[in-house]
Amino acid sequence: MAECPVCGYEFDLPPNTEEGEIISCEDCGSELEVTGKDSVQEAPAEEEDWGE
Amino acid sequence: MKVSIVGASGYGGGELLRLLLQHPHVEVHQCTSERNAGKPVTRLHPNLRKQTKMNFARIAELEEVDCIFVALPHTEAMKRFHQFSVRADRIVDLSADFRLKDPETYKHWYGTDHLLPERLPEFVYGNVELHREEMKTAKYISGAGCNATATILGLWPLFKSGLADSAYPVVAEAKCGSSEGGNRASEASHHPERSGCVRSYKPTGHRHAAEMAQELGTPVHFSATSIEMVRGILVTAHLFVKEGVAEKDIWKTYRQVYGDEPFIRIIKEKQGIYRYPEPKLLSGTNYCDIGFEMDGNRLVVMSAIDNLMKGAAGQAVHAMNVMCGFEETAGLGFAGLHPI
Amino acid sequence: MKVSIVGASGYGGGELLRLLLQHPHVEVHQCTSERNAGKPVTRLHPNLRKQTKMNFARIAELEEVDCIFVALPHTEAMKRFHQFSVRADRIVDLSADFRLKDPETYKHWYGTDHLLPERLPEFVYGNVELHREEMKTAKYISGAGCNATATILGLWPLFKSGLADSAYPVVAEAKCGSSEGGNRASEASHHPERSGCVRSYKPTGHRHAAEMAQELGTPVHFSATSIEMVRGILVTAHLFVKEGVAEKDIWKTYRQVYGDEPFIRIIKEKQGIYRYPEPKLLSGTNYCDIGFEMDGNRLVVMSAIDNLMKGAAGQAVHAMNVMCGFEETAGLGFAGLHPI
Repeated sequence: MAECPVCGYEFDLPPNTEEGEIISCEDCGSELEVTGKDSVQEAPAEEEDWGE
Repeated sequence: MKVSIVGASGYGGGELLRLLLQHPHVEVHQCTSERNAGKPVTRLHPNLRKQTKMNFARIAELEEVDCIFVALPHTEAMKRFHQFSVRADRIVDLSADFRLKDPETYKHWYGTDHLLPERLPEFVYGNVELHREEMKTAKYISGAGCNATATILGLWPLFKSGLADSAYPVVAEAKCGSSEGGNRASEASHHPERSGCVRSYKPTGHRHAAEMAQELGTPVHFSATSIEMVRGILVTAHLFVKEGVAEKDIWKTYRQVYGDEPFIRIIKEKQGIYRYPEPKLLSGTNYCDIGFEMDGNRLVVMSAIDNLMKGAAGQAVHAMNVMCGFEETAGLGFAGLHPI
Repeated sequence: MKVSIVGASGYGGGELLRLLLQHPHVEVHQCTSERNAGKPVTRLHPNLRKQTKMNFARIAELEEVDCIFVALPHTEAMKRFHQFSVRADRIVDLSADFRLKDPETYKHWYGTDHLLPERLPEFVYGNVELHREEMKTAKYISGAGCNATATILGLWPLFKSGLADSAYPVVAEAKCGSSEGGNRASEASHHPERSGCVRSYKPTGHRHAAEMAQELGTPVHFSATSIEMVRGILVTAHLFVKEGVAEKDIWKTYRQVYGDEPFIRIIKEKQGIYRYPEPKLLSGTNYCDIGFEMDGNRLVVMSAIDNLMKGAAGQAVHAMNVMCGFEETAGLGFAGLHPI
């Protein structure tokens, strides 16, 4: 089981995911980079500026 | 199952009628309005044209049904309770008459003695997420206030789990729409005066604060500002969490408490236009969207609802579904519009 | 029945997805968007959060389905027609590519040669009220323009019955919302510039006039003014009727032509707040509301729709229901909100 670093949601990586692949956390939607069999880290997503 | 709506000419009654006319397990038997008796309901609810040919009846003409929804002005449900309880086993009251468990608190906030204090324990407070088990065996439901609902649903998991630090004050500020005032026109709701307002209409002393304290077990310092909006509430709550609580713990708490709730969505995203809860997207839906951000151990929680739906009619139908054993989302599946 | 939506990232595609996700007889197989491939559809359509976990696919990944809805920018459906026709027997195209029967007229209004003129006769123009019989046996439907739909539906009975005096010019003026421009931002749609506008953006030369002439058999002098509104169109049409035609004849004509149409309502009332068609009440519904007033033999006809529903996605689903033999109101039962 992998754990999302942002929200702590635990989930099974889809079977054919490879290292370096970007997936999104089912619960908080953060973009995660697969770093190992059951490990992910937050993918460097540039925060779009709203210009508000 | 047969249901009737008492006080069906107002915005809350009209929204109830819209939902119940399309509810898979329910047939609307009568809709009452003393002022509009004999008139077609579509006169007051033009969106229902071609949906129904019903006319308004009088309360005196009420016939026996399985459930009566009461959407009368405050104190009316209390005064006429007996007229309803003899005609239906189940009652869902949208007013504030039976919300507060303590008659003294009621008197303090509503300036009048409660007429049926002995009935108060029989009414279950209308937030299904907090009172589902009690509702399964209840006969009477009291709909929760709209501002209270938005604030309570946003904060409840943090108090239930003990993450919130109640040593510090909790501040909640609601941005509200004009439909909260109901369909009676007034000087202040006259379009040239109301349009474009950012009106601090209740900086302090809003009655809903009493319900928030009752349900959260802690006082909430509540203010309401009405803005350019017809439907919708966005509450921004400001509180502190205990030392050492991290963002992950907040996510986990909401997931544990609300995990499979059909009408709660956690909205906290880093991309897209709507990254936090947005009330206009919820118009006509029964959703409460909740988002949050941390700043050290200070927490800001944002919660949005449609005051006429999750804050009134939608919540009432949801509670009826639980009380009568229907699937909870029956009649409440509308997804909301975008763009709107 | 399996369907897919090509070009599902726009407002029209998103509205189609909202309707089809809750359609009783249909399963949405794929949604494509080249720009957003791989992203969750809820990134572009936040109202669908918790309704679907689908991601956008690419057109190249399209699989065979029973019906494909195409919601691409103009000329794209024409260029890619073959990619769709090999993957689905039935196609509903929301663009203008196959609306005009005459390739010369198309070239005049859209400034480019039509790429598949031989296909034009196979497409049925999207107003179900005018083309129901042809749709029952059709494979391809071309969605009608939103302004055209509102104008055509308001005027068609008067021309079909011969009451309208085509010796006089017909003027139609649409008050439009900002969602007509789609979800691409521009200088002119920048909020501080667009908010509160009463903008004469097309006093003459609006493309939809070509469809009006084609369907009504007479030219319509059409102007469009965008106002403070997101969804919705109100068309006010000005024409003359023949000598001796009285108000009763107008009522009779509308009753004869539209009598049992599920999505047409005649709104001409003497009381209540909404006595003539009001577009905001129609947000999210598939209704076209029509009203009129006479002044001697001059007639003013008002017609209102939601440009994203009766003017695009709702009409497309209605046409699919007819084409596939479903009950016409399947997936289109939403009554609209009041107040809103």
